[in-house]
Amino acid sequence: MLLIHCPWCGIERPEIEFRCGGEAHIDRPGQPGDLDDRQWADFLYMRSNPKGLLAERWRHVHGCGRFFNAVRHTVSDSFVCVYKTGEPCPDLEALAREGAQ
Amino acid sequence: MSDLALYSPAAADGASVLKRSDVSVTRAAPLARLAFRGDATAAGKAGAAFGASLPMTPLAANPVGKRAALWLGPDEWLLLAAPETETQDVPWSLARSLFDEVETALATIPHALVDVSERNVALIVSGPGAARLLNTQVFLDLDESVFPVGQVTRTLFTKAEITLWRTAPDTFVLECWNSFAPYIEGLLATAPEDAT
Amino acid sequence: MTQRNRTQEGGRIDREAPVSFTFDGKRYQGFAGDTLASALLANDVHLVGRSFKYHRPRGIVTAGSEEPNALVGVARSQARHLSGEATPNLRATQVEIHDGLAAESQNRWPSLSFDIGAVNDKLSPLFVAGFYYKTFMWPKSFWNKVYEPFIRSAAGLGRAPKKPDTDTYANTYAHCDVLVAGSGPAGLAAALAAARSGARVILADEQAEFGGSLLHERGAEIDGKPASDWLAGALAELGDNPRVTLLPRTTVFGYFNHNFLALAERVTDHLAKPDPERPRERMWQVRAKQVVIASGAIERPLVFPENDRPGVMMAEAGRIYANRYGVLPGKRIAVATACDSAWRAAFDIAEAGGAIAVIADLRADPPADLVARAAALGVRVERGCAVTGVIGKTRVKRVLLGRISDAGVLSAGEVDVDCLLMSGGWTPNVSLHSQARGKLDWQADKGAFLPGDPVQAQGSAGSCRGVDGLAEVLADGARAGVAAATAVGHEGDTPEFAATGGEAGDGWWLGAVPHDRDAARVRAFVDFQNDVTAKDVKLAVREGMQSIEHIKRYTTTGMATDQGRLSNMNALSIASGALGNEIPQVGLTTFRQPYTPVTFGTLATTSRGDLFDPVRKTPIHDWAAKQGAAFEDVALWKRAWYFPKGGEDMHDAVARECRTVRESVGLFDATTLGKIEIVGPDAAEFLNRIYTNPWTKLGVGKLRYGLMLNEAGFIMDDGVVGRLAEDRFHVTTTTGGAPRVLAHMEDYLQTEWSDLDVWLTSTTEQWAVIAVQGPKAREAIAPLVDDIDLSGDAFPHMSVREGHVMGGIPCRLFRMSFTGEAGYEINVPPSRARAIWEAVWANVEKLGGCAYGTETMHVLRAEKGYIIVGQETDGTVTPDDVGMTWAIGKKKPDFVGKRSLARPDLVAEGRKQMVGLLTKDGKTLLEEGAQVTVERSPARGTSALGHVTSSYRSPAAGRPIALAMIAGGRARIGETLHVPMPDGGIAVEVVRPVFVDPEGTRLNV
Amino acid sequence: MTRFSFWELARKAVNAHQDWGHQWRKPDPKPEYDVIIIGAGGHGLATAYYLAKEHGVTNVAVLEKGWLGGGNTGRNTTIVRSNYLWEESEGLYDQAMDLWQDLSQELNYNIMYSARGVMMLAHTVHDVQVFKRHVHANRLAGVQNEWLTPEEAKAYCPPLNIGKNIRYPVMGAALQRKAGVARHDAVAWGYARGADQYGVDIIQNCAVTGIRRAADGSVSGVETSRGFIGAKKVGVVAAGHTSVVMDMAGVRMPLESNPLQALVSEPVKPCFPCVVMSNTVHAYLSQSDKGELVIGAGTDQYVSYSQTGGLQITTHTVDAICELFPMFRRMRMLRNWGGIVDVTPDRSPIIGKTPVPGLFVNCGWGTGGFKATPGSGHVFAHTIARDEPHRINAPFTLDRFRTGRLIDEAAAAAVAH
Repeated sequence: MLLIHCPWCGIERPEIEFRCGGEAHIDRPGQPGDLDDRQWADFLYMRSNPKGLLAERWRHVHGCGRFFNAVRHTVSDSFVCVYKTGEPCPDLEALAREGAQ
Repeated sequence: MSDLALYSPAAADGASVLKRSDVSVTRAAPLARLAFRGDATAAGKAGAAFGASLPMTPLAANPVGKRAALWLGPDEWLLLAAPETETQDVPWSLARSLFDEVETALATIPHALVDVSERNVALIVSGPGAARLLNTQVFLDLDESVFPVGQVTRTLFTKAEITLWRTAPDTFVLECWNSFAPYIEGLLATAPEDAT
Repeated sequence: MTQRNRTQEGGRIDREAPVSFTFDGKRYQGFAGDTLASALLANDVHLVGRSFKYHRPRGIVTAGSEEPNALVGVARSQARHLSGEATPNLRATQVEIHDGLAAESQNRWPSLSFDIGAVNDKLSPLFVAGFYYKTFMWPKSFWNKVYEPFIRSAAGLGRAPKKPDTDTYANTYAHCDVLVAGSGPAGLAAALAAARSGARVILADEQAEFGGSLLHERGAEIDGKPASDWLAGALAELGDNPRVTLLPRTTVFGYFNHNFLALAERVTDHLAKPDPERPRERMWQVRAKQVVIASGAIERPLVFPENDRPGVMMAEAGRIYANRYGVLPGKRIAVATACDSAWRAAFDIAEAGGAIAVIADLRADPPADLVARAAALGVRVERGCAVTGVIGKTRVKRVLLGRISDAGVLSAGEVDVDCLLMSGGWTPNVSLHSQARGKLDWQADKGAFLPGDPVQAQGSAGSCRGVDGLAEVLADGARAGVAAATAVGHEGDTPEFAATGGEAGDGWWLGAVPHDRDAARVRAFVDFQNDVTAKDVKLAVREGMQSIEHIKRYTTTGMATDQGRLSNMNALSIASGALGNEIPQVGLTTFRQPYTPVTFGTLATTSRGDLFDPVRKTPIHDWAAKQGAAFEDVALWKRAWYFPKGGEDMHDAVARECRTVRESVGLFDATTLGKIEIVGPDAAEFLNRIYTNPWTKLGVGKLRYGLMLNEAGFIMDDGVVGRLAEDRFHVTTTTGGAPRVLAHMEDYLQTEWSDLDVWLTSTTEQWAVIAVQGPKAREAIAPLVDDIDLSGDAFPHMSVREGHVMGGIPCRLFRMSFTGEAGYEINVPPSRARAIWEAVWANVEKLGGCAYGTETMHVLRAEKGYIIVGQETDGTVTPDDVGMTWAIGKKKPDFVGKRSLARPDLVAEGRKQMVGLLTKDGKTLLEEGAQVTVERSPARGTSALGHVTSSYRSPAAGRPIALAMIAGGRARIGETLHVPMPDGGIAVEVVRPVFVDPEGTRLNV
Repeated sequence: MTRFSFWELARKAVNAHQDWGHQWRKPDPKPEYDVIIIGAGGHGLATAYYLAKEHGVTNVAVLEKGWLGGGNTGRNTTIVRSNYLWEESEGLYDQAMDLWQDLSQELNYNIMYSARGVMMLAHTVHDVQVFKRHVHANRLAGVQNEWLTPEEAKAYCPPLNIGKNIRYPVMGAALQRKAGVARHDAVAWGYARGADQYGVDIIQNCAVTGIRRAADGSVSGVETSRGFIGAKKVGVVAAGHTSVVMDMAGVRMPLESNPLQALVSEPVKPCFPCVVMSNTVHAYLSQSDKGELVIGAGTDQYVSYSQTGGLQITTHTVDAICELFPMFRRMRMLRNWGGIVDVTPDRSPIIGKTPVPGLFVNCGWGTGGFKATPGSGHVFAHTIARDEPHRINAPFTLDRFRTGRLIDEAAAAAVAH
């Protein structure tokens, strides 16, 4: 069971208090009607699913209730950082280089 | 028992869920409860109107006499109030008047205030064995250095969501939705003796 | 009741406390402090079980949890054995005896000494590794009927319990600074060091007593005291520290992500008369800031022919039995070893009164001091000498010796013994380190894998990381304990322990031992329990298995209940030899949890019966139960299903309830519907985006049916929404959908539309909901309503008012209908719901009304053609499919799911559409889920046009009615289709999906 | 290559089994093949086998970064059934079901297909509706499936608790009698041996690191840890690692890879005759020929390639097993392990062509791929050999996520009301 730092509560809590919301930074298009079917399918379904660092959404559903984002390594399952919803995605490649050192 | 003026044991039959030498679990009498949502400005005004300021620190509670404001999230607080004279009825009129006062004070400031007096019930878990008893189903570190008096949080009680508030070194108040209470009480009442 | 192998004195057993138990029905005596294994050995019982595949007689091999052979079924009493309540497959080496305990051997019939299954041993030339993949294929039908039942009955070990388990299990969540796994000298030193620095410590050990090897060290001293005295002092110190939790009989069985560990504590099995209030076992779920693994090392068997005979035992186990339990493993003992430690075992046993017939060391030059000591004791020593065979089927009688020379192995004669102790050296126990995802480093000079750099916040200490010798191990433990405490911010000096004795033991052997026997005929066992021999491992390699995982799976080595704790390194070594590869290249199989088997009940902890999942009941539940209602499970809720009267079955009850609602009035508990209060200046805009419907123009005090799609354009939920104020809506959801809908809304609100000033609060349990439906609904509630004008003009259909009932109880009164009749839903405080319900009920009864349940609700709505999400819809259905384009706000630029509705397949011709079906004969009730086709008797593989979603006997229509999803259904209205059933097709007419009051006039009474 | 039989076994026993040869070769990769299959799991090996046997395409390499059959093939709970709801699924899984019946004989390798029946328990009115819909749909399609009352279910599976006093009483069950279990490793080994006999090169410890494309965009081969290997057709059958491999060709996939756990108990004498599944309480259970209770647990909620999962997933399953079968509370968990399952949005696989000419993909089997192994290999071989899908896998395109023509087995069981 993962131990997850909630940036809103400022504490670490067990995974059971959280729901994973899948890949982060897949923003819903402002004008969905402007997208063709392929673009819309990309938004709805296509995921990077990387073996490595992944920015993903979590919600502290049985805590403060807030969504936030986290960067996690999908092989080690260790978290690299967490940040609040709305903040930009960190440079994953730079983080990966740091992690490798 | 809770060291707070806010909570008193319910008088009803069966209010005592568990009574052991080192821990007891008791159903608390009903309260007025309001869910408040809004930003810091709104919360500031709401606290003034409510009579207990809404804490801005995560996981903090601010009990003032028979009222308390609990931080549940960065834009979410639970406001609790007991009537001046003890009653076993849900204090709708108190909830209504508090609701009106807060609404009036906030007037045009965006916020949400919802009466949830009936939604929750509270259990008072008290005694030197309280933390150990709770730890049979609650996965939080309840050591006082980690979870000090005054800390409040939503969390899980195995398969039920609760709000857990440490009101004294040996006393916790556990709030849950009404229909989950029998489950929580059942697990507390059947916790083995040697867990407490 | 003699204990003929019991020593005169010594050991940690309580000789004043005799304990009586049975094995295979025969009564034996041991002492308090004995394990079942030590007590059986005290009574000279070595033969305790039969192996898995060949049913070979087997004896006790070890003194710990790594035991592969001595697996028994254990019950608290013989009676419980007979009633099928025994626990199978327990290791006799871990079972503590108590008065009355009844143990049975396993995998034998009719008896342990005469076992029919032993015929498999005769067939062993055929039953080699993987033989079953090559045969049992002809004739084909025999597999299921003959071969598989035969194989199944021969396999398995013990018998599963037959009766439900009446014992209870418990759980505890815990946090600590330092968790120490293992309480041998390394673990104790680590725990002492960490505790002295002020850290919160948990010390867990799978054994009944803390101390590990200190429990059987003879002659060792620590800080000038005998090891056992020092141990007692150390435990007292730890026990007095309130920040230390001591957990004996507790196995750290799993090491998970982020330093989460799971422990299984055996609480009462060792007690003759346990307190019924206490659980049988308890799971500890621990989040540790740091972990010190001090899991020791496990002695490795030697792989020589017939090494599996009862009486062949690990050398250290022999020493433990002698020193700790006061039991001699035999009267006349041979020792086969490649490691110094077995010599010390021999010396200790000799001192305890055992006769050591010979020490045969595979090494040409064992240490001179050991040889001298043996000489002093008058023990025969053979250097460069292997045991090449064992005579004796159910107990060792003789061992064959062979001298290793350049010319091969030459016979060195036989020795008469009743016990053979063996040691191939020690395998560091790296299981937990590996579970924690730490890598392993191969140390060629030690012939062992040692823990590499840890990945999590953990370290290893003592012999599990190859440190040997008591003084060194204590120092290593102290170092690890301080390091762990320091890492979490506690300062402390590293304690120093002065120790003598418990010397390091050098020497090891990996793989098969050379011999002079016919290699093709003799069997030298690698994995005892699964009967895997050195030949099997070589066969697997010969057949092309290259990876150790393939070899393991093909031969089943390491897959027995001991998880290969004794066998893995030998199997790996033999495989590496056969493959011509170095051991690290062949690889090591992954260590996985659990460390040792864990009781299902312990994993399930307190989840059982009504506490398995919360049982959510409404305030009306008890009233309904008293009326004899049947209930159905909907999500976690219990809902009243129907209210049978005087022997009615469900159909009769539902028919009566339906008629009553349409003719007068019915009372329905709708409390379980989800409720969300949506408040804020942007509330209407939020609803515009979440629901298909438009909300901006909905007036205060008005209701609207809301339809919710997922982003893929499919219906996910529905409900009635009331506008209480410009900025306040009362939203309802389906019962099962409530949590999902709230999560869906929060997701969009927080992550996509954080600019909206609106907040969501669940009010499901703030309101109990009493639905009153039927032409006399107003009459039924009017006397109770304080301050709301109920007249049709003041309070028309699809309106909501806030007010009071019964003299000041606040309520939200909805005028709405899910039945097609005029009706109300009274939202009231749950604390008063029962009283209000009963007051309404009194009126309803007077008016000739009834209470009704979910089944009648379903019939009434189906008569009106209202959908149930999850019944008419199944996650693939669009609003147009169910004829609800009217619920879509055409002018809205966007809402969740809108874009998806324009995808090619969602606008394609021929989608399934909701229609009504009437059976042509007017009598037959269709089955829900039945398929619909054009043909009366379609050929196999015919595509269905669709299926029946709802089907009921409709009292109002006077016939059965059905709703169905049919391809191009709306264009088929008037057509005759068929519902093919096993006994023939049923002709149905496609009709509009509304069977009662199509104009809706009854709603506006 | 030696044919397996009892007589051969007896004959080899005379010389103490010294004369058995390799079940498959250990070839070095050739510079070029007609077809490269990435992934030597059951599906990949079956694909190679049927390419050779049915289509005469024998110049085939199967590349495996670890050891063959070491992924989900060797980590699943071995359940085989075909009583799916939608026509497309029925076609796919029932073809596989037909192939299972004779697979031991076909491969001359005893894969121990055990038609002991798979029973799916209904605990709610909604379950009953859903399962009966399956039964009716299956009957029309000619797929075996039948409805049992609680008493009939108990007769078929005596340990079942059909008491009314349990948390979720059993209201009935759907039973597919010819469904069952098979020996998972043997399936991989049998196909490997079979493909090898046709000349297919199975190359283990050979990781694919890149997919090379020609100027026209089509596939020209793969970069591997053992150098470049050319091929004009490449089939990706990499289960949980599909996204990673497809990314090498610049193709984004509608997949997420989640840990899926399973566990076995210690072995006991036969006590559980069939396979039981329960979606409401999240449990499935059978007993292996060896005597272990084999239990499937759930997936973790997050993407992970770690092949380990959370304890809470295991305990959630085991408590459900104990609730349904309270006599098993004293049984003990012997081993727990994890696989990586690639899950599509509609929980149905993707089998077919990709936007890259010459690149084919077979993935997205989620938690249920084992049961389809023979059928999946069969239709994927057809797709690669003919460069067009077989009738059976034609609906399982990648393009369905654009058009919305989903095959949603999970949604069909959705709970509401």
